[in-house]
Amino acid sequence: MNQLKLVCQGVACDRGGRRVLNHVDFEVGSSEALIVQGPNGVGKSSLLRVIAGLVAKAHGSLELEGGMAERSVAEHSHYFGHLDALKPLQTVLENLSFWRNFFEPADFGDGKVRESMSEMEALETLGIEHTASLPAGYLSAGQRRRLSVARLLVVPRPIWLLDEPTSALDKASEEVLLGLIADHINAGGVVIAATHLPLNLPNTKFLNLSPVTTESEHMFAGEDLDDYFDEDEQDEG
Amino acid sequence: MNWMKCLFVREYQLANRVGGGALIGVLFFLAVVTIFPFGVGPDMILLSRIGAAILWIGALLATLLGLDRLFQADREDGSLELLVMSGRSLELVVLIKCAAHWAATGLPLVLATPVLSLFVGLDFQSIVLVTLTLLVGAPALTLVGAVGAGVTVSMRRGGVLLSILVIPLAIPILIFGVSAATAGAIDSNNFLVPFLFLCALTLFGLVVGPLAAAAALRVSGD
Amino acid sequence: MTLYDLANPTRFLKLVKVLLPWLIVATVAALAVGLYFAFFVAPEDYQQGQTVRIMFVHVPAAQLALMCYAMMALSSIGSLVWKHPLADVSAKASAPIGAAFTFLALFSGAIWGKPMWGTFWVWDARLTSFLVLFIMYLGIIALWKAIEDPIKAAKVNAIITLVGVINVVIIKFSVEWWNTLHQPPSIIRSGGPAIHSSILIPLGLMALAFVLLFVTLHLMSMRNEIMRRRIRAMRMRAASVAPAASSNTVTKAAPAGAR
Amino acid sequence: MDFSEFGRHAEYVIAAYAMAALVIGILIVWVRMDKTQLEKEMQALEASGIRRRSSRRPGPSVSQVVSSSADDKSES
Repeated sequence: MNQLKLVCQGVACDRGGRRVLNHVDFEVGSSEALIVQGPNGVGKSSLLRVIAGLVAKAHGSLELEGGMAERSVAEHSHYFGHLDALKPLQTVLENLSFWRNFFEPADFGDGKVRESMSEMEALETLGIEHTASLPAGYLSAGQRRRLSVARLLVVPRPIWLLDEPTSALDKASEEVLLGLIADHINAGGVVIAATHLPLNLPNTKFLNLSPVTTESEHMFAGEDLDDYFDEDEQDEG
Repeated sequence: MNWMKCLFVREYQLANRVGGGALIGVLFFLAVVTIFPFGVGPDMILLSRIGAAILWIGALLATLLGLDRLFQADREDGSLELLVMSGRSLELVVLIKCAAHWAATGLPLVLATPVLSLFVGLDFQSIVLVTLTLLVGAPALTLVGAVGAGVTVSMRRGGVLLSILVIPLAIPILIFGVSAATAGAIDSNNFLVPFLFLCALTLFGLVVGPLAAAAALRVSGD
Repeated sequence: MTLYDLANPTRFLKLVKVLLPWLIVATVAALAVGLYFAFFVAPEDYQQGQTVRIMFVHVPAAQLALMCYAMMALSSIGSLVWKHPLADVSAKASAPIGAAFTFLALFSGAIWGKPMWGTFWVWDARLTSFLVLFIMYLGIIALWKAIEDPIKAAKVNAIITLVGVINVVIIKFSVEWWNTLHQPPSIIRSGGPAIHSSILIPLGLMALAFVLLFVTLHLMSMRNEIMRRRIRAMRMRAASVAPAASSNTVTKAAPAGAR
Repeated sequence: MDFSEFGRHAEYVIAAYAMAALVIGILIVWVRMDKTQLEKEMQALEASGIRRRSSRRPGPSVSQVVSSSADDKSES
């Protein structure tokens, strides 16, 4: 079986006119998990969003070896962020089947798309099958979260990008989720998770991010410009 | 089910379920058309002369009304992120969303036009022409509106700015739409030229609208 | 790579510093000579009388209004294709200047129209196109102000500016078509009398003066914009440096960067 | 120059040139004031100890390390 390998080299990214990531390098392959750690505001979420193709990188390269050639990294990935992407006026089942039908599945590097769960199987796995015909607006925060997880189960994609995956989940649901993530890893998937809390996952690597001191060149804050502004001062002062 | 059909159905359902759906746009259209006679006086001859323009401006304003939510709702609940990384062409996604939006809000306006035409004293031929030009031109309004909606997607109160940005883009559509409707009523030879220009603008909007809106949505990713 | 080197911000600022005094002198000189020609050398028009002198403001202002938009559009291409920050800055700096000259073109056009056509405003193709252009400028300025993140604002503005380029062409065409439909073209079809060299020389001088004025203002404004971004970067550093130390103790994560 | 010889419509010519002077004047003043204001802000920031020379600060520029491997889940 072919192996997937996500290689990230020298990635930098700007958000809000500020450099939040610089020189990020890592490799993570099939059946591996990468846990992204670091203090608040260090760019954990930004890194996941760069991989998901939602935020443009300023420098560096991000490549998936062994993936489908014509597809980007983002198109191999599931992104599980803070927002649940649910429409409160549609039923739980409508919400889930929309994403199941809409998302393009991706193979795990072996050239064939895997079978995925049906909507009801996924809801059962997560213990919310009784809500299937209710509008999603009636769900509690934890249930919404679980419905959001169900999306990852109904469309096969090898890379899971998880941003604080256990937030708003109780102990039992967290166990279920961790079990699902572990299953995904064991099935040859790739997991990249940003988290504060320790996650008990097999085959784990850690990536520690630290605050960036370089400025975005878009903000004209570089060293060479200092010379200009200093000269300016000497002339005028 | 085909993903395009799936997206269309969902967008259409949501547009109809949220905030009164089609009805609210038609009501606004009715309100705009109603205030014109109060402004210019109940002179049926004058009204029938400017009737086509009133209906077109009413339709333009009613189209602009709901456009700010076109992508904003998706951005707020996180759906937009998933649409971007779904592996589907974002341009096509935008086009389908526009189509659904048009079907849910633009089409009812077109259907209401013959009825509202009676209030401004249009004769039968004019009613047909106005309805026909709106049927062809309203999609173009939605498509240029989508560019404005994409550009203002990250703004909390982007509705007014959207209108300011979109109205200049809508001027050519209005010119050819109203010209075709009014000129055609007098002399059918004058109808074809502006009408074909209107068709051209709609086709042009079909290309430029999704391209520009999708580019704006990609930029607004963070 | 070479393009990036050429548009290096430091080099740009140094160049601005060298050029600005010369530009100011040249602008003032061209303006002075232009005004002298406009008032004392150019003859009265036998039809329009003194009002022909309004042309020496109106035409250069109108020309500049379009030039500014062209500048913005080119910068927008630079923003989107090469993602160069100087292109962003150039586009942003052009917008208010363009709006000001468009306003000037509209105002002088209206003032010119009163004695010529007996009314301040006619829905003439040219005036109408400029009114739409003015609204577009104001919309773009509002869009710059509405988005806080300067990099995102630049991209979004670049998109709407480029869509606007297409729109300006369509509007020009459609408004002309619309105009011939509603009014007999003979009234205002021609832009005035056949241009004689005694008018062409002051017109050329004034046009040159306005272009120099635009370049000067644009460079000054770009320099301001660079400084504004720099201040923003410094503020962000001020906000991020202090609390970073304390947040480390709160989280349970391993010390960052430790090996 | 002598405005009395300007003939009819002199007020229009004067209005057009006056507005031109006003608009250009406002532009120039706005650009200059903007510059002064920005310089003031920059000086205030410097006075409050915000350093310009970001990249001359000592410190690692590489921001992360891949630490532990397969079985070792404890932090490095």
